[in-house]
Amino acid sequence: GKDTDTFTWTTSTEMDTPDIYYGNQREALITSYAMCDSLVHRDPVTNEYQPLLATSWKWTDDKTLELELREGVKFHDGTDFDAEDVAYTLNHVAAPDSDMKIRVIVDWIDNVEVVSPTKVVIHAKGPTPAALEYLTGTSPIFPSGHYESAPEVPGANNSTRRDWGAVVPVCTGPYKVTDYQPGQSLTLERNDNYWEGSPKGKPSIGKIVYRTIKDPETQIAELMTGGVDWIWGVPPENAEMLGSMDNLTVVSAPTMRMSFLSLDAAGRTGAGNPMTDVRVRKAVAHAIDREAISKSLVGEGSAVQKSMCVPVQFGCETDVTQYEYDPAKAKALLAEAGYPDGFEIDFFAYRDRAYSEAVLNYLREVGIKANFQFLQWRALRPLIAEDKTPMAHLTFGSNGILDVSASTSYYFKGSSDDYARDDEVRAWLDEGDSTTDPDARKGLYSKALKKIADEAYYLPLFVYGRTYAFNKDLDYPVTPDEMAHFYLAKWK
Amino acid sequence: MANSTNIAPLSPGQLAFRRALRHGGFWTGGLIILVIVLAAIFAPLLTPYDPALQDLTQRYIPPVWSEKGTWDHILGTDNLGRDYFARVLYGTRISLGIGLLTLLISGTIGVSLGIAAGYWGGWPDLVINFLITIRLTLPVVLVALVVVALIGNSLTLLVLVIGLLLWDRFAIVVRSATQQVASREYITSARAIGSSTPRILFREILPNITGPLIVVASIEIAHAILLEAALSFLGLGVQPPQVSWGLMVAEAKSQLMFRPWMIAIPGAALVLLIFAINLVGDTVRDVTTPEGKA
Amino acid sequence: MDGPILEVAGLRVDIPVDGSTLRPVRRVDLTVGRGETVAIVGESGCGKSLTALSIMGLLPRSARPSSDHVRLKGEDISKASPRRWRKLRGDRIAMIFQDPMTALDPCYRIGDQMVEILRQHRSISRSDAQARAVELLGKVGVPTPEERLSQFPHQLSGGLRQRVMIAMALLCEPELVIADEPTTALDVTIQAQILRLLRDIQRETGIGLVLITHDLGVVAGVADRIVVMYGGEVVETGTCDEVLGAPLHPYTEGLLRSIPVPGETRQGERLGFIPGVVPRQSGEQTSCGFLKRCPYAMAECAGGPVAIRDIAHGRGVRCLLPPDPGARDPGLWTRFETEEVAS
Amino acid sequence: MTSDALIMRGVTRDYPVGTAFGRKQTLRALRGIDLTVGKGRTLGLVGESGCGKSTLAKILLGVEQASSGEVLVEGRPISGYGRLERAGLIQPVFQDPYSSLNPRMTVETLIAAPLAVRGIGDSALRRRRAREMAALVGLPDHLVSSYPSQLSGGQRQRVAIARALIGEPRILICDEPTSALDVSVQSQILNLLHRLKSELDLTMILISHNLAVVHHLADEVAVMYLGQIVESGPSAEVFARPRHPYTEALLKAVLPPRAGVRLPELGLEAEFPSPLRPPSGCAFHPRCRVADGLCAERAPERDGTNHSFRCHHPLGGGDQAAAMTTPETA
Amino acid sequence: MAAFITKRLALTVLVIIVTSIVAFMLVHLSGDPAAAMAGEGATDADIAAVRETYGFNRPLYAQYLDWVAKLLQGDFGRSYYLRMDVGDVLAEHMPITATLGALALGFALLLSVPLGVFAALWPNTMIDRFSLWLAVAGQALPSFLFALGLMYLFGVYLRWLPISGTGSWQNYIMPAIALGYYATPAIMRLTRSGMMDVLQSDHVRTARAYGLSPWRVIIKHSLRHAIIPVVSLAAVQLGFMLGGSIVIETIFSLKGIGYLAWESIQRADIEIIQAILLVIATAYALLTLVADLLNAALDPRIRVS
Ligand SMILES: Nc1ncnc2c1ncn2[C@@H]1O[C@H](COP(=O)(O)OP(=O)(O)OP(=O)(O)O)[C@@H](O)[C@H]1O
Ligand SMILES: Nc1ncnc2c1ncn2[C@@H]1O[C@H](COP(=O)(O)OP(=O)(O)OP(=O)(O)O)[C@@H](O)[C@H]1O
Ligand SMILES: [Mg+2]
Ligand SMILES: [Mg+2]
Repeated sequence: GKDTDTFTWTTSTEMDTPDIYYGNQREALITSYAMCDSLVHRDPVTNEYQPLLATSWKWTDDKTLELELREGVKFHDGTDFDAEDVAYTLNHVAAPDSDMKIRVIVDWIDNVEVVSPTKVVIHAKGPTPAALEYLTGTSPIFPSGHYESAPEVPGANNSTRRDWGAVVPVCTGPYKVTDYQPGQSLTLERNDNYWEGSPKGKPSIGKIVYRTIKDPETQIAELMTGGVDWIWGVPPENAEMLGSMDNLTVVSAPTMRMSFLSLDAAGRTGAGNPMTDVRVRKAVAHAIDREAISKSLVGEGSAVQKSMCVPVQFGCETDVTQYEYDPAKAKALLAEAGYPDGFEIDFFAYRDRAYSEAVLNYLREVGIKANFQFLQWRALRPLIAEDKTPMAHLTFGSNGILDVSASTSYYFKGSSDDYARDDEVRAWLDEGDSTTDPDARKGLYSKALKKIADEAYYLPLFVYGRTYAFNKDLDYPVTPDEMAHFYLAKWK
Repeated sequence: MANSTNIAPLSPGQLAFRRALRHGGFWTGGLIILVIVLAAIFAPLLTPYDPALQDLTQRYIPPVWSEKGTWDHILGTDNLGRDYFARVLYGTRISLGIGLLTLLISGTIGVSLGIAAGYWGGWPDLVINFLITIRLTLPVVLVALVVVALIGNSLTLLVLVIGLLLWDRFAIVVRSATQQVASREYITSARAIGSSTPRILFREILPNITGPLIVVASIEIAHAILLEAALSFLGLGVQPPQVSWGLMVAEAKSQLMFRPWMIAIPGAALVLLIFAINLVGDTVRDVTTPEGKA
Repeated sequence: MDGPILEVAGLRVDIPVDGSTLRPVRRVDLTVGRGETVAIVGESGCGKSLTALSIMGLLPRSARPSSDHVRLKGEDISKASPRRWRKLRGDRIAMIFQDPMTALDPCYRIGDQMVEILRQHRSISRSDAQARAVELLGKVGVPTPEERLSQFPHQLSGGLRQRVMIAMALLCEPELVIADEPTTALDVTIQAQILRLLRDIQRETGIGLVLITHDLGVVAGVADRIVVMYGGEVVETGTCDEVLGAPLHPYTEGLLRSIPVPGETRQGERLGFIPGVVPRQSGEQTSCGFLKRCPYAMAECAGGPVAIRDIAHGRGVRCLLPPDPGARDPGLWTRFETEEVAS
Repeated sequence: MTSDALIMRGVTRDYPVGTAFGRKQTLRALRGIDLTVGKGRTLGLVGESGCGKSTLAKILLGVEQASSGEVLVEGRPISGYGRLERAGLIQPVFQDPYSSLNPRMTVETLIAAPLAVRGIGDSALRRRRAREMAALVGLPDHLVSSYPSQLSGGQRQRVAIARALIGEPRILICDEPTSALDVSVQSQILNLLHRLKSELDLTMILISHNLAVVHHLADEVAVMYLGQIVESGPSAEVFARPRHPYTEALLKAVLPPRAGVRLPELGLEAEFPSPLRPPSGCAFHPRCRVADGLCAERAPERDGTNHSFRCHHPLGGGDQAAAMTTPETA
Repeated sequence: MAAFITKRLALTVLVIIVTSIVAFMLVHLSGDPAAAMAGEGATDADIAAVRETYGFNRPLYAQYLDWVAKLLQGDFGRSYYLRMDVGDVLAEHMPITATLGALALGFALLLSVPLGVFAALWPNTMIDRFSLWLAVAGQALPSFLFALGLMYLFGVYLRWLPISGTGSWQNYIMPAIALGYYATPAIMRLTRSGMMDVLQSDHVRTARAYGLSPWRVIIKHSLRHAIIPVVSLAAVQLGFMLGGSIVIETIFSLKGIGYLAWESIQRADIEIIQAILLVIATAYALLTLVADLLNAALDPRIRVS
């Protein structure tokens, strides 16, 4: 609370590590933004790239990125920041055996070369159009030698390995970690020596405490009684009620998480599967009132997703074929495809059961009897990989990367997640992912996304919104990137 | 000379039943159960709504007795605009069904093991006791969660898991009851007149342990229903479009602060059913203990 | 002041069960003098134990006792306060129960149980109490009493336990000891020893002893006087020799006829028995309680409850027949018994 | 030999027992029983609680198996009989009429059970036979459809006897048939057994701790002590001239309800020993008034033929033990 | 006595061995742990790498033997998620559950034993009816409903007690009540029926016949007997609480073993799940052993043979 200058926020997830290289949770990313600086800053409101630890950069050729570094910046442990640190950090995580979690972020780096204490050159493996995106908040810089204290732990077959993620980050950011209890809490304190002129600004609140509260009801109860100051993911139907309380502010914003149906167009679950018929897929698309789900159920901040990507992502073409809600047409299409009485199909889901249920009910209305199987992700993932999901309700957050290569390309490039298996689409995406010219990329992605929509390979449903509820004393900008930038917050 | 000619002889079971009829609890409990069972059977006649029919324009209508309630939806609607009354009614089927089916499984396992252990003693007893110990060391909720979370859930699996987990009390109670009965001289008599083992087990022992058996059955059916509710509460119970009361409570959980009736209605149904089952079980316990020890 | 130790008059116990009222004890009079052993005999369920328990004030909660008086050395204890009762019990009246296996608390050592009782009633140090316990255990013939003190009841045999019970009863030198079937649960070989012990102790200390039993043989060797109970009532009283030698009540007569005695009854000889069963003792009485089982029954017997008749000092019988057993026809028994079998 | 209904030779029976905290131990309930019962004869078996009487009965009934030794029924080993065959031959009457009848069955079903088990006749026939048996044992007809809880102890024991007899067995084993009954009822059951025994020509083993009962019915008597038969012989002889001190003590312990009888001095020292730790030598020596060093060392062999006993110092013949016939008078 | 303890310990070891196999099988035979560990958005290659790193591609028995070999060296393995040794994780969570369990049991005993005793002392009176009613109602109320109700009333509405976390002793009040309440009816009933039996037993009659004061009779000569089965039941209940506090711990965000188990199940942190199953089984076996010893202390018939 304001009186103790301690800001407490909570989510349902237990943080596995505050090192964002070794964990991919939102909570870790939020923390990482607050305590670490990366080379490049992306403005959360305008989405523009701004200098942070790098003061400037330029591509010397399509595989070489040259960066000038800021001087006079100190790590939380008092050491000075320089080019060695950048090279150390990025080389460490880019190494093939680094065990890094989301490799796409660093996979493009071949090596980092120190030119002078204030200058580094990043050599890419190939043309990397999204490089700057990768160098923002998801790539914090640690002091050189940082990972040396990683514990040795047993690996498979009596070997040992280093558990790099177990090292608590030391950074240059506006806040520093003072206490970390794995799985329970993380305490940040204001870094009073934070460098002047950072686009992140000077931190204001003295102490930021994160703790996990599993139960959403408990979170709400704690928020109402002042035990915590900030929660998110408030169910939309509660937003209004919470908003009417005098000590709370409730705001909704869009996120990067998209919700969609994966349909087995490739016939991976069996050639005779109804989903291989484009008319059936279109029928499914017409059967679901996406508007209603998004508006009534998912609530404020959410929007119908027009294409298989998030609009804020670079290259996301939204001018593609749309299938309006029209159950009659759906039925007609089904009849045309030879299913006048509908059919039965297995339907898998793993997140937000109510949304899946709504979809399920719409499908039932046009005669598609879906056998609902709600599983843990760990149980569903192998089924997807083993060609067992003719129809699945999935979601994806693109790992927070504002580029279509992180979303569309993830699903349509022939991996085990790809239930379309369209070679043409795949070729376009491959090319788009390795071309540096933005316009050419846009054209390629547009072609791919248009075909995806025409064929109704996957059915995009909606983009998640998120409702934030927090202490009224808090002055804090809610941003559309599904992030919480607490270093920007102040008490009123 | 003897003077009991006019009294029609009553079997101990009939006597117990007569005593039960004089028990207030038996009536209350029995009546509640009857109503609930009838509601489950005749659910389609009692409501015009399909419990899975959603109407996203009619979400969160409160029940009639609150200001904004309507008679169209007596108990209101839920987050998908489904009629709450219909859901409660149809939920009865699943909750009762799960209770009965799991009872069948756990009862069969537990009674067989219990009788075997109690009657034969010796090493079968040792082995079965060990099985019981193993079963008891594995916490029910935890194991159920692991299995359901990992294998994925369906009604069949749920029934199987709960049924395979809840046999321990049957086995324990039946074992000691059987031991007691088996040490009675009428069992020795039965063996001495040449009765076969099955005859002894089913004609001599089983009828004499019905009292404790019914009590355990009432406890276990309640336990199974509650366990399903708890699993549903954690999100791993019954799957839509099926409805169970536990699932309804779980779905309404987020409304605890703002629309408490959404939890209260299925919660009350659940409590009422378990309460009634317990009442009846209690009566049986009362009337079958020797001399009706109050 | 050598009056009787215990005088019970008009004792009755009612027990309401399920709407009706059981009357398991009715119109019981009992007098026990100093140094006297009075035996209460009767078959199972005739109310012996309830009589004993109501003298001790230990009836089950549901039972409702009433009496003209129950005097212990002149003090009417039937209306004593619970506090007063506790003072009396174990101190001035003690009781020995039937089953020595269960009558001692299995959780505590023999010595502790004895000391606890002693210190409840006497302000006496632990060690003194222990000494007294050892003394008494020795007296009742428990070998190596010091060792027994630290043993638990289940480590003793049945006979020893009963001896311990007797020692416990004597701890505070009571005036009256009630022994409820003290030998029924014991083997025949132990029974004789325990009975001897009881008799010796009673002679030695001059306490009043009420011996409850259903075995007329036990009575013969020990009792001074006999009180025969049937169906909740005293049907006959007298000295041991009078009752056993010349029973007046048909019930006593029938009882004695039914017991085989080696050397007297021949092998295989048809034994006498009392046909029928004991009627349930509920409701008010409208006839002699033995009516339906009595071979000598007369029309008058059905007229109403029969009052006890004093034949001589200390000799009474609850029967309308003339008090002359010689005048009765034993053939009536045989005929009566045959009828029963035929029916 | 063939005229013997039952023969036991060197029969032992061990029970493994273990207390919660203790080690496993072996309890030898029978320690070498030799016994012969002639056809149509009644053997009275007496002994103190825990001496193994019921164990012996259960072995004869085939409910328990002997650990070693030989049991012959009508000349054949008992193990050679099938379950039903054996049941048709030997039937029991147990001590406690309150627990020997299944409370969930009617009297009729209970009595007819042996027939039902063997699949004899249809239900109507069985019912008729049950009623006949009920009449035979003196059970009023109106009671046949009652449940055991509605009967008195004597009536229950009659049901038990009727059930035992319905299958027309040749051997009846009565384990303390009257010890749970009042004397006035006991005499009826004794009368009944006596009548049936001669009417049906039954071989009978009558187990009791009450010598008076045994005396009344038995042709022969066997006295058991701690799993062994210490004395056996014709009833009249054993009662008149007991050779074993233990038998003598048992005889003395009978208390006749006669005026002027004194309490007997049994001369028994300690108490009945635990079968888990039987005394050395003659098991009776710690309690025996005539025991000497020899008794503690060596167990006595069986002595005598018709009237046999196991004692190093048997009581002399003569009139020394006329104790029985004339109770000690004051 | 020593023999008994040896035997019981041997049994306990056997139980633990079997439980370890069951636990291992449960966890390994279902789903793909690697998929869960790699998390959402991981590619096939990412998952394969995880599988390789953790050795999930080896035969099951080899993995099991490996696990056991390490267990024998006191190594519970390592949580991939929390990046801590499982032993340390347990050491952190165990005390919380132990505290919660002890408090819950304490609450249950404090409520149920006196109620049971009074109900047995005055059967068919108000207090007897009340306690029976409490028992029946108590069994009927699912603990999650009760917990939510408590939280709503005391946490949100009255604001008397903190809602979640482990900061102070007050944090334990509501969870302990919610958890303990469920065990109350069974213990109450057992106490009551035990007391009823003992009060009618011969030795209590003896105690009264020798003029001992009522409270002495009730506490010293009755309750001591009636409590013996209650001790066993309490041990079993405590065992259940250790494993059954999942719902309560989740609701009140008490980071004990149950909470940890549920979290670990969701993120397939199999080393932790295995360890928890094993630890709970061990705790249960030890608890029943303790109960047996306690009973032996209470009842010399068990102790002295
Ligand atoms: N608590 C009770 N409630 C109801 N009836 C009782 C109760 N106690 C005793 N009776 C009845 O009172 C009668 C007399 O009982 P009591 O115990 O005095 O008999 P008894 O002569 O001691 O018999 P026994 O020889 O079997 O000990 C019996 O019929 C018994 O069933
Ligand atoms: N199933 C059993 N397991 C262990 N010990 C047994 C078993 N049955 C009997 N015993 C023991 O064997 C011994 C003899 O028992 P049995 O029942 O034959 O004695 P009994 O002479 O019939 O005694 P009672 O007169 O008390 O009926 C006793 O010490 C008894 O404890
Ligand atoms: Mg009595
Ligand atoms: Mg016996």
